[in-house]
Amino acid sequence: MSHPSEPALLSVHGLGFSRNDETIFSSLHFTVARGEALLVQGGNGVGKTTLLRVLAGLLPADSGELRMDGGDLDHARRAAAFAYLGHLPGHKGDLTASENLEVSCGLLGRRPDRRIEAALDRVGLSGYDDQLARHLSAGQKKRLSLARLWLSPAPLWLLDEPYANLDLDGIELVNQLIRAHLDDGGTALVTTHGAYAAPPVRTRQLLMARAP
Amino acid sequence: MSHPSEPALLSVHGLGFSRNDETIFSSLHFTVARGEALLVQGGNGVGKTTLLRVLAGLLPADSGELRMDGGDLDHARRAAAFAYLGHLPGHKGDLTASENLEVSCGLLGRRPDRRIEAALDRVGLSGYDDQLARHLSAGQKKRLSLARLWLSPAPLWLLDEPYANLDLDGIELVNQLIRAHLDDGGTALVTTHGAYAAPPVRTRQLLMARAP
Amino acid sequence: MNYQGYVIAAYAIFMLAILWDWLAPKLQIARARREAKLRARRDATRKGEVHS
Amino acid sequence: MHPLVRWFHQLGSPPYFDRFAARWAPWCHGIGAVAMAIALWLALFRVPADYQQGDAFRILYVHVPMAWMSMAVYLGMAIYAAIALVWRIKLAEILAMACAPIGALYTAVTLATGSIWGKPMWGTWWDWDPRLTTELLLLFLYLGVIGLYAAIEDRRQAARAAGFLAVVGVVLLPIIKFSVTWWNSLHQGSTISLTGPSHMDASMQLPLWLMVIGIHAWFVGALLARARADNLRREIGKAWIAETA
Amino acid sequence: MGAAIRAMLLRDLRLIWRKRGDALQPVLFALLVVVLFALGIDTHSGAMAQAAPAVIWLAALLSGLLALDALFRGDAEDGSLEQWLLSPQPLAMLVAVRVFTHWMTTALPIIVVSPLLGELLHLPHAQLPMLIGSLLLGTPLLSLIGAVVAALTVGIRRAGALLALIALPLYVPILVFGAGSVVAAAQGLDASGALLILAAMLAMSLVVAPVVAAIALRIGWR
Amino acid sequence: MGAAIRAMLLRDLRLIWRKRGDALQPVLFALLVVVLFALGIDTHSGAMAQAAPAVIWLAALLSGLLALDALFRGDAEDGSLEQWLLSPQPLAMLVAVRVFTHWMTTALPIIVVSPLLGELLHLPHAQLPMLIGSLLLGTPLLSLIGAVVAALTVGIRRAGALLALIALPLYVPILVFGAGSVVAAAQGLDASGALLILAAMLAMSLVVAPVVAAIALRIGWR
Ligand code: HEM
Ligand SMILES: Nc1ncnc2c1ncn2[C@@H]1O[C@H](COP(=O)(O)OP(=O)(O)OP(=O)(O)O)[C@@H](O)[C@H]1O
Ligand SMILES: Nc1ncnc2c1ncn2[C@@H]1O[C@H](COP(=O)(O)OP(=O)(O)OP(=O)(O)O)[C@@H](O)[C@H]1O
Ligand SMILES: [Mg+2]
Ligand SMILES: [Mg+2]
Repeated sequence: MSHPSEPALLSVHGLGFSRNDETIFSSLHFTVARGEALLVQGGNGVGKTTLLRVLAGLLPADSGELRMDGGDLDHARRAAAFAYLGHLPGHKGDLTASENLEVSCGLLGRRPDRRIEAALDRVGLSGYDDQLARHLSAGQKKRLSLARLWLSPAPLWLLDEPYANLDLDGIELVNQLIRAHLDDGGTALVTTHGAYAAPPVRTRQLLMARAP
Repeated sequence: MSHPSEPALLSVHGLGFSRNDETIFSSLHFTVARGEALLVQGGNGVGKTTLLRVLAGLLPADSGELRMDGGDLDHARRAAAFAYLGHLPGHKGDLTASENLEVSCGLLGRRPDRRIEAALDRVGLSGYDDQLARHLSAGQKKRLSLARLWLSPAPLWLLDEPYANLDLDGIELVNQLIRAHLDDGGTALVTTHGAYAAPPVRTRQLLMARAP
Repeated sequence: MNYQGYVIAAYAIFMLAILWDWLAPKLQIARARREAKLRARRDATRKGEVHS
Repeated sequence: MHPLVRWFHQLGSPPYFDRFAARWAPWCHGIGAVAMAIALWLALFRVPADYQQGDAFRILYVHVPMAWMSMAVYLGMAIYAAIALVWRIKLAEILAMACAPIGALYTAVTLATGSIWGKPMWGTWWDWDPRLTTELLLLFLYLGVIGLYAAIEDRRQAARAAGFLAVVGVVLLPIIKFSVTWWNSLHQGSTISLTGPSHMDASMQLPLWLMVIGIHAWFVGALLARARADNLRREIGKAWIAETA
Repeated sequence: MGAAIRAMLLRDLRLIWRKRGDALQPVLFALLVVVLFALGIDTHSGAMAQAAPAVIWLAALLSGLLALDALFRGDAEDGSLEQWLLSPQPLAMLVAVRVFTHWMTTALPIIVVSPLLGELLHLPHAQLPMLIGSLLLGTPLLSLIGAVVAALTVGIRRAGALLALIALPLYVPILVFGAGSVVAAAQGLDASGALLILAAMLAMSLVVAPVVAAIALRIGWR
Repeated sequence: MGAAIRAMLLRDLRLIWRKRGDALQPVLFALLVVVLFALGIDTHSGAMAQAAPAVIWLAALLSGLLALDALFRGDAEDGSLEQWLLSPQPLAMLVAVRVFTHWMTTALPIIVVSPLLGELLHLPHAQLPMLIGSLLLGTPLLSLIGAVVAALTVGIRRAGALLALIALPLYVPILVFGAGSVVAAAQGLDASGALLILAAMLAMSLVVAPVVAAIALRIGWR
């Protein structure tokens, strides 16, 4: 991959991970700069989710080096820089939509220029503030997770299959959010099976395949 | 819907189901004859899964009448006639593929002309006989469920999203199995989102939509 | 006083435990070996067929 | 690179360790078996009966070495586990987890032989004496480590979780021991005191020390063998196993 | 039907064998309850021996209670239960087989080690046969009645505490006659009445409980 | 950091309030253990009163043990735990808040009803203050040490019995000093030493346990 002139926001060298001595991936190299997105593509079970979880620090890498803005990536910097949207929604079903966002703002921080009500509005959940999360439909839950991301101050988004469960409107919404985030100088890593539309932004692709 | 000249294998009159006083569907009518399949189609959450579970007797219907080959459908006849493939695999992770099939043959019966090894072969799992089910991938688990179906003597298959989790080969396999089953004089009810190829057989369609 | 029974019981337990300590890993190694062989054979048959 | 460091790295490679363990385990077992056989023969037939305890005192030669080992093995397990946790050395994980079943076995033997000894000496199989209680709790700690290791699917994560428990357990062991002792001294003085043969005759000591040496060698052999088995299990499907098999 | 029983039995035995480590857990738990009780009480006062039958019964009961959730939960979560419900075999029979293997792996080991538990609590040796007898009659009852409760709560995700709350009141008579018989025997009273009542309850439950549990399963599993 | 603590506290209090029925379960369970024990023992022999401190402590401990699995499990299953792990806030602090609210809903109610439990078991009234005092010092310790074990097993699906097996040996010192202090006081011995040791252990655990539990969480959550 070519290196952009500006220092990459995230650069990954020789990343490897194995589970029970089965290598999921090894010596992965890539960089992502501010304002561009990385699409992580590949079939079922090639390790896309695993890669994102390793980057987020939820799984320990076997080998390799991560650098951010040219510097080392220690735990504190990683926590401040990464926002993660995984398969689990991360909401309490017995709290309302806005209470859930209050909690995540308390834990993960909040961009000073964004407000909870506005974020709910942004993801198409206005009017649902007081609905318990467990009474939201699958697609609405996904939107609530997107609102959490939207409020977070982290520049680097890790999105694991953000399009799943969403209807066409929802897919369009994800693309808009990614675009706006990138325009703000952020970065997004997006995994997808390739069946959905990619966001209309400057993207790199990381094609993963099963090791033989 | 028109009635075929032969008596329908399954005919449903005025079927209704509601959950917590929310009507999922009401006064549903349809018939399926031997040798034809019924495609149950509709968007997320319209009640396709619910319909199949009601037919299988896993959920109690609110109203309506089911008849089989023109006769009443009591519990014993239903158990002998229906085979169900739902979202849950129904295998024990700590038994091997063939042990799992032994169990289901013991419980559900076995077509005298079909053997466990041959069924595993048929669904593309030859060589996996003594692999623990929990070490199978999602697609392979689905194939194991299909083998259970293939062994069962029941003429009426209830298939809830049989295409999900499967790659293109797998989708083709499902279609082949359905076709062979119908050629044998069986019947299949198949739910799908409509995104996948339908089996190349005589089909009826049941389009479900959300009650306003 | 005759404590022979107790002494024999204690020594028997000790010997059995020591023997088990020797035998158990032997069995485990043999089982792992067998499983590895089976796995190799299975992989071979799987490679033979057209794979999805 | 220092030769020792290089050797250690080499040892960490699974095929090398397999060969290493396969070579040395029989030697350890052999030394241990010879030493223990001599010790047992001396203890059973050569040492005179104790004037107070009669023949029952011979149980000492299996009970005491096992009791010492049950604690020493735990310590070894905790040390390996700590190394594994800090430096993420896979071999240390395997060795730590191989210690657990062996230690549990030795602890169970200590409990069994102690009970058998207690029946003629104290008239009861069991009493809630601090030493006995802590030994029982040690068995539970071992079983917890084994259970945790078995319950997690990913072997490395399992080893880290169980190793963590082993390290936490070692911190708590003295507290448990201390608390149980303290609690027991609340009540009337225990009717039981483990009166060790303080003035052991040299001829009576020799079998004991032989036994201790033998059991140590035997333990190292068992450790290597169990670690080898675990190592093999983790590597099933790798090419080198098919080659050596 | 014979084939179905055979298939279910074989299945459960294989599963037990594959997870034989788990089979130790109930007996370990019972042992732990006994140990904790002994640690909490003044062991030399004689109160421990007097309380021993109650504690051992309590330990067996609580450990059975903990294991109860696993009776149908695993089969419900992986979809096996749905297949039972759809099978032409009588559900009560499948339930009976399941309860039997469950009792064998959870209660039987505790009965086997009950002499050890008695020894730990200084239970007088004379009371041991009575204790074992009452456990042999009582624990199958616990499993059978527990099966009804487990079936009713199988649709609830984390039923643990709820299960305990529903089951424990039902367990009271069993405990009263079970531990009571040991206490009565210790006092030199005739305990055969209590055992007979236990036996009668067991005989009735053997017939009724699987059927009731089968009905409860159809209700409990949405 | 203040904001994070506030957010966590508010969250847990809201959740407790929304599911206030669940908060009753531990205390009901403890009550049932006490009742079952009373039913199993000869109530007129005096052994019951002597065993009372041990049984009440055992009831508190077992009911805490049953609730322990829920400490992190819910947050793990719905993904909240992942967000904690990714948060810039110190994980130990989040754990501490969680343990605090958990103690408040599981242990505190039992302490509140402990006079009732004592009455049921004919515990002499003079021993009651000692019992309450030892529970007040001991149960937070149970929760704190339990948190480490719960964190280690958070990745295991049905950890119930394993959790108990691992936790109970670690609970022994607490039980020994807790129930031991009541027994000592009953015998007219000076029990302040035991309480002081409990207090010292509590002070140390308050600092150390959340940190250890946080490390265990990172290990235990795949
Ligand atoms: C279940 C019962 C018993 C258990 C669990 C048990 C446990 C132990 C343990 C853990 C040790 C090592 C202590 C240490 O070195 O710090 C030990 C040592 C010893 N035990 Fe036992 N024991 C039991 C019964 C007995 C009996 C009945 C006797 C003899 C009357 C006995 C005699 C000894 C002796 C002589 C030592 C060595 C003393 C020393 O190293 O200071 N034990 N036992
Ligand atoms: N918890 C786990 N334990 C063991 N193996 C796992 C676990 N999670 C995933 N795997 C295995 O690791 C490999 C990579 O899984 P991963 O979830 O990263 O794939 P993916 O690319 O995200 O696939 P998908 O498109 O289905 O989401 C797969 O082979 C899978 O079977
Ligand atoms: N266990 C349940 N409890 C309460 N409501 C439920 C439950 N299962 C389904 N529903 C609701 O019933 C309705 C019908 O659900 P159903 O699962 O039948 O839909 P479906 O057509 O199969 O959808 P999909 O395409 O997503 O599978 C939905 O609105 C859903 O929210
Ligand atoms: Mg994925
Ligand atoms: Mg559906």
